[in-house]
Amino acid sequence: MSTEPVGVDPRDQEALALEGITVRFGSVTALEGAHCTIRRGTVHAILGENGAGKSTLMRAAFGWLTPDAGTIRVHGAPVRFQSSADAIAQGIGMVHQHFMLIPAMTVTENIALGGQGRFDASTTAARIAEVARKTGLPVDPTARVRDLAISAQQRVEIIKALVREAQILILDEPTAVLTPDQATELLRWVRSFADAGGTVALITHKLREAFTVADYITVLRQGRTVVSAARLALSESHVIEALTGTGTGTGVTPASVEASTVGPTIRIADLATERRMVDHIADAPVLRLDGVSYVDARGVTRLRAVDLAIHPGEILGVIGVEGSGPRELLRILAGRLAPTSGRVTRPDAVGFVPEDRLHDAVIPTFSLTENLALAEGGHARGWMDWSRWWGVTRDLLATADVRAVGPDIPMATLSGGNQQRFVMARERRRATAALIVENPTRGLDLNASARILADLRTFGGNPRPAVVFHSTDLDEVLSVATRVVVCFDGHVAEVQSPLDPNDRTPYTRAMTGSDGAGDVISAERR
Amino acid sequence: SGEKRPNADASAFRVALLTPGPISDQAWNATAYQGLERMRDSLGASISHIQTKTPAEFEENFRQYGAKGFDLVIGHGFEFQDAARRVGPQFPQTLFATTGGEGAGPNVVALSFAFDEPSYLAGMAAAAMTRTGVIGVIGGTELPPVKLGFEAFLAGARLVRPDIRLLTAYIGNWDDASAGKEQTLAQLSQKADVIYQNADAAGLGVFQAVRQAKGAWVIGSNADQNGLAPEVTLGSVLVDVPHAFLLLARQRQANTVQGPTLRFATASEVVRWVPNPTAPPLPEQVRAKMDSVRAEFAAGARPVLTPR
Amino acid sequence: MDALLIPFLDATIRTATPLAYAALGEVVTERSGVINIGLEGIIIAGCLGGLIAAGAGGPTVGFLGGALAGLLMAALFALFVLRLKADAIITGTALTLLGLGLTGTVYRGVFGLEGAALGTPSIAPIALPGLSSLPLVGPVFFTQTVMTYLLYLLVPLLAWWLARTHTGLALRAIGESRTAAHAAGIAVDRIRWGAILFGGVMGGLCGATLVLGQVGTFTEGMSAGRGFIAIAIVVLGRWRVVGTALAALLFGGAFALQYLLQAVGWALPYQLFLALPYLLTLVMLAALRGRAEAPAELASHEG
Amino acid sequence: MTEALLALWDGAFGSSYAIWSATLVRSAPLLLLGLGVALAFRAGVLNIGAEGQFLMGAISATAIAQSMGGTVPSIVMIPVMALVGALAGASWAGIAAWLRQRFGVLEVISTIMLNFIALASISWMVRGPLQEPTRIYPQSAEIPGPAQWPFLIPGQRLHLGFVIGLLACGIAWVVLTRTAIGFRIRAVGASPSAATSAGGIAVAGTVLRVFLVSGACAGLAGAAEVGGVTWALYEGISPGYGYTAIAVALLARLHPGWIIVSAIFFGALEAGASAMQRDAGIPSVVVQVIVALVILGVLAGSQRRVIAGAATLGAEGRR
Ligand SMILES: Nc1ncnc2c1ncn2[C@@H]1O[C@H](COP(=O)(O)OP(=O)(O)OP(=O)(O)O)[C@@H](O)[C@H]1O
Ligand SMILES: Nc1ncnc2c1ncn2[C@@H]1O[C@H](COP(=O)(O)OP(=O)(O)OP(=O)(O)O)[C@@H](O)[C@H]1O
Ligand SMILES: [Mg+2]
Ligand SMILES: [Mg+2]
Repeated sequence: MSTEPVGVDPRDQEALALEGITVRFGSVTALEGAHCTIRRGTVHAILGENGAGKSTLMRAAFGWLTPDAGTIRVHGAPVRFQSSADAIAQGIGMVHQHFMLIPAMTVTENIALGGQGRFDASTTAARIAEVARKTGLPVDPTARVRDLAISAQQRVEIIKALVREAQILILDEPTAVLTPDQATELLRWVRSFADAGGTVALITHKLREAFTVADYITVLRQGRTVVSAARLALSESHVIEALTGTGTGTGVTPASVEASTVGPTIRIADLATERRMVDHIADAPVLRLDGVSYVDARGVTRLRAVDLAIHPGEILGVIGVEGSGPRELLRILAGRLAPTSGRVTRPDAVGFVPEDRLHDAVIPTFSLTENLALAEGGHARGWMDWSRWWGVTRDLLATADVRAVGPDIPMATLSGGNQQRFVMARERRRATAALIVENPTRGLDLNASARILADLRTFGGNPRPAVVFHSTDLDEVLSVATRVVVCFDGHVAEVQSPLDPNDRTPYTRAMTGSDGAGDVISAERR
Repeated sequence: SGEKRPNADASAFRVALLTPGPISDQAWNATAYQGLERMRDSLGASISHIQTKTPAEFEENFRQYGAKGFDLVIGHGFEFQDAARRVGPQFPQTLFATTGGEGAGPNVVALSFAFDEPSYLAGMAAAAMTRTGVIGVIGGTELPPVKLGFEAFLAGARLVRPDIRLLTAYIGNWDDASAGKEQTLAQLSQKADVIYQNADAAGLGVFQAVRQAKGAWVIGSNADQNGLAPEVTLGSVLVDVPHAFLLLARQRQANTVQGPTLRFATASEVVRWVPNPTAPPLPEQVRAKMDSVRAEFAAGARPVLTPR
Repeated sequence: MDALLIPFLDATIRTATPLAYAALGEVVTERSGVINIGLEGIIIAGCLGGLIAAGAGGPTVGFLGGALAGLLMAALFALFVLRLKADAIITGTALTLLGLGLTGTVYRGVFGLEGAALGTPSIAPIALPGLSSLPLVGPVFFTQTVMTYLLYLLVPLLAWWLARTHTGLALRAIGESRTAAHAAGIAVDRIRWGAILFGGVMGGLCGATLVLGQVGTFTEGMSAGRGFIAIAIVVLGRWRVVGTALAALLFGGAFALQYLLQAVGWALPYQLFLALPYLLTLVMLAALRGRAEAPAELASHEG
Repeated sequence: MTEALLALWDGAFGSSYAIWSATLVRSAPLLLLGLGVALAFRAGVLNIGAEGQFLMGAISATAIAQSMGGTVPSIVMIPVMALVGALAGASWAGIAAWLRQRFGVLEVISTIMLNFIALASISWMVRGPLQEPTRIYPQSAEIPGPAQWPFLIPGQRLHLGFVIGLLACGIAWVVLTRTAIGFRIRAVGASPSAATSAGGIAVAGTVLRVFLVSGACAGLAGAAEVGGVTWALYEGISPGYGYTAIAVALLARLHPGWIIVSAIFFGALEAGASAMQRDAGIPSVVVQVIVALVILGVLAGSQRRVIAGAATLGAEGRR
């Protein structure tokens, strides 16, 4: 297996070099001699399936953990980081997969964290404003982080690194939490940052992103570097091979990358046909909203007089940027939120797959059996028939192809993809009428995501349940939905599918209220 | 030291003491421990002491001492009486005594201290010394001997000065010397200028408050507390517990205990009013009156309040 | 009216002073995400440390001794909670027991059963020239011991430190999320050690103030639940410095009222007066409404 | 030191009397109190108020036993005392629960305040409404014979309350692991958000009920202490059992089965502590130091093990 970088411009100077990095967590070996050299002024994409070791490798580079073996060089000089503080001092900044922000504190305080001496909020705020202006990443320094939308929190993380004068920026799956427009925006910024001389390590699951913005690509598999090369030297199919371990694994073939803007597993064109198949819905709706409005605890109107009817067998795709109403719409349909006014008609047999599965869907310390029983926890009576639940769990693991040792192991030990499939299968069990699904692929790799989406599309049953599906990834929605509605500013409206199935403009326009993107930012402040 | 090795000689006279509080309080518990030491020093007794908190423990420890064949087990306080009454019949060889409360049966006796008598005298002295006509009493919690002493104190004061006003306060525990001091300062601010305290360790705060205030007096209790703050102490209502314990132990050794209640009053010298020698002398006629009252007490001719 | 008001307010400040020391220390400890319910043991250690050191070298040395005793107790707590990762609540319980027992043992060892006399070198109230002659305010706020005056400086200083220095910011961040703080390059454990030790020093000063500024002697168990009250004060003060100082004042006032009501001679069961401060606190908490914002890390009481 | 530890052991387990009349008698209240604390912690309720709830149970059980007089047979009297004690404990906890739900007062602080108030209440009760008939001593009269709970072993002080404690732990264990209600309690404590969102569990209602049950356990312990041990109400009936119970519950990692072990451990420690004073002549203050060191020793030997389910304590509603 060759892992020699190909097509390297010798004039490029290395900014961050990782060599022979090995990291073990008890019996788990997360990294086994992984390597990667990131050059100054470039964007370097790090790819790999869930658990491949991407985050771990970058955490080692950030001084967050000390590798068991290996060397790290910054600008050519070997370093030994005792803590993140050392890495920060070397000009490295990291935006973690799970943000490292303190919700109760203001943006200014979060950004100032880790400094020395006197803390003067106004000086820091001025500095933030300056960096924000230079980089074009708007933030409100006085806002409390918990009041910010996810995308704004991410900008805070980036600015936090930049305020400390980071020249090397590590971004761990930054687009996973963004809408398509936001993602495009961010990647554009990443590109310009690198063009201006900065260095970026970009962890991502999205091949398209790697091939759009990266200069170099490194692929990790099971803790080893299987590919590390200039993007121009790589083809999409080889990268996929390298990712999944199929094929030879050499992965390095100079090839054209012109066609690599579309994800490999799902082709939108295939779906448009399916979308048309259920165009004529005859059955009475299973879910109905009549004039439903919702005002949240802070007094912000989230939904405005929404009328919506959802029929058996259809897959209703819900699109819309954060804060514009999808979250509340889904929760009202799922019966998790009572509307402020209006009428909701919904049967009991509705399943719900919430976005934050570890927080809202499962109890990590409980066993799989217990997590399955949880679905009926609210109305169970008398004794728990654990042996029955155990059997049901075992069957469910088999039918839903959840890879787990057995029904007794704690939920926390399952991989993210398997956790999600478990939740989907559990909710499917009770969702004889309807299933509400929110961002189910968040944080999952290509394979895992594809399987989840496939599961959604193939739900059987008689009558087939209605599925309401929301994702921040527009492609995902389009790939499964038979009908699409958009949330904008609390209004919910159906989007007519365009004649060209690959044309996404009607959707993006609907999500932003027009063709102007200026409203997006303002809609983000919750 | 001697206390470390109880039970060294099985034939020795063995005495155990249970106190409800720490023996470092310079008052109620301290005098009892001195009594225990005196039995060791004067009678060669082998001794054991335990500080206990709850009624459940009282009973358990009485039983343990009974089972080990102790000759005399003293619970220092009325609160031990129920436990003694319950355990006593099962260990007829052991004499269970409580200071306060009531005795029951041949081997369960109560030592009753006529705390009221010296308190009455203290009240007379206080009334003689007050300029404002306001005097105060401060207790730990309201226990029978404490309450009895305070009532007698008021009665004695009224004898000398019928219009006298009494302020009463309880600290709520026996340890919080700071609360004792604040409680005293509050009384001083309300013009009290003689304060009789019965609050054990917390009472030290009373002494401190009076010491720092100008022109007020304090009266101690249980132990001879005249030396704590001699410049402001009028005297102490003394219960000579060591003396009483010694008398009890001798009776036990001679098997002449006269239960169920052994009363120690002025006549026995176990309870007495101990004026502070360095305090200014009381007016002549008050002193004379106190002498005659004391004589009546000694003759058993003058019940103060209730006869208990 | 002055005959009631001035003694009442005077007693309020006096009673609040030691409570404020302990509670302010605990604020810093809890803002770092650790609850030290062993404060009671720290305070009593401070009492005895203060007494012994003052006997050797006068009041100033006494306060240093009290602080040192509190520091040592807190170090033990930190060792178990931060180093050995023991449960903070059980460690705190044991620390209280240890403090009460150890002080009793040492006290009896040093002073015998006769105990320390009342003549321990202690500090007297100082009337601040000028200020103390102000009507009402003067005799109340400016005729106190130096420990109270130090508090007047300490409260704004501490509030400033928490809000306006990076170390203060780091401390607050750790209390909210140790992972996020760690990611920002903050030495989490070092700051927690510092916060716990500071809490110990302040708890020790609380004890030393009781002995050297008030009672002038030591009695076993004289902390009498102040550690727990200080923890309640922190909650009432919503983990803020100024709020906590005010809450300490409120408690001081409730106790002072209790003393005064008994002294005035109201014919009610005295237990009602003893319960008054606690009843008052409950009423205050209900009246303030809204859930207090505890540092998020406090919920997991592991170091 | 060796001598002290020997005395500690002897006092706790050295004789049948030590076991049946000292150690286990002290464990009896700790069983119920520890269980109550553990249940509350399991559901995310930081109930520090076991002490006050215990005192209220003791007061009420005494009151009902006195007022029903000596003619009611034990078979009626004892269950009534237990029930009334439990109700009183639950009501006292209910105040804190009400303050939490109505005014958002954190139960950590309200239960501590209520402990102090309960202490003042018992102090008043034994000098007021429940004082013995001669009105001299601050204690109640002895409760009538039928109200005195039976001993389990002739000649030993171990009483019915211990069995009730064991049963309660057993029942709690079965309820937590085998029933729907128990499952809800565990789910609410482990993750209020998942319990609500995925399970449709009414978190507030569950929390309230567990809080009341927790108080009931403590109140029942108070009734058992009066009925089984003291037979009268005293101001100093509890040496701080309610606070020890927190350590009991945490050391047992909130597991009902381990609470039996941990309650006996603390019971033995206290019984042994008495013996150290009595038999080895060690002053009570030194004994306290030794007990503290034993607890710290156990802690040091069981790193990280105690935190268990308490990690999400009170997370609900705090953010
Ligand atoms: N916290 C943990 N403790 C123990 N084992 C874990 C933990 N997290 C993950 N694992 C194990 O590590 C392995 C890799 O996990 P990972 O999330 O990468 O799974 P995966 O192979 O990517 O599966 P999927 O594609 O379904 O996400 C899995 O076997 C998982 O069970
Ligand atoms: N703190 C930890 N303790 C134990 N195992 C860990 C820890 N962190 C990571 N691992 C394991 O190390 C392996 C690599 O994890 P890592 O988070 O680096 O993967 P990743 O490539 O970032 O995956 P993902 O795409 O899901 O973010 C996984 O098997 C994971 O379970
Ligand atoms: Mg990762
Ligand atoms: Mg995974």
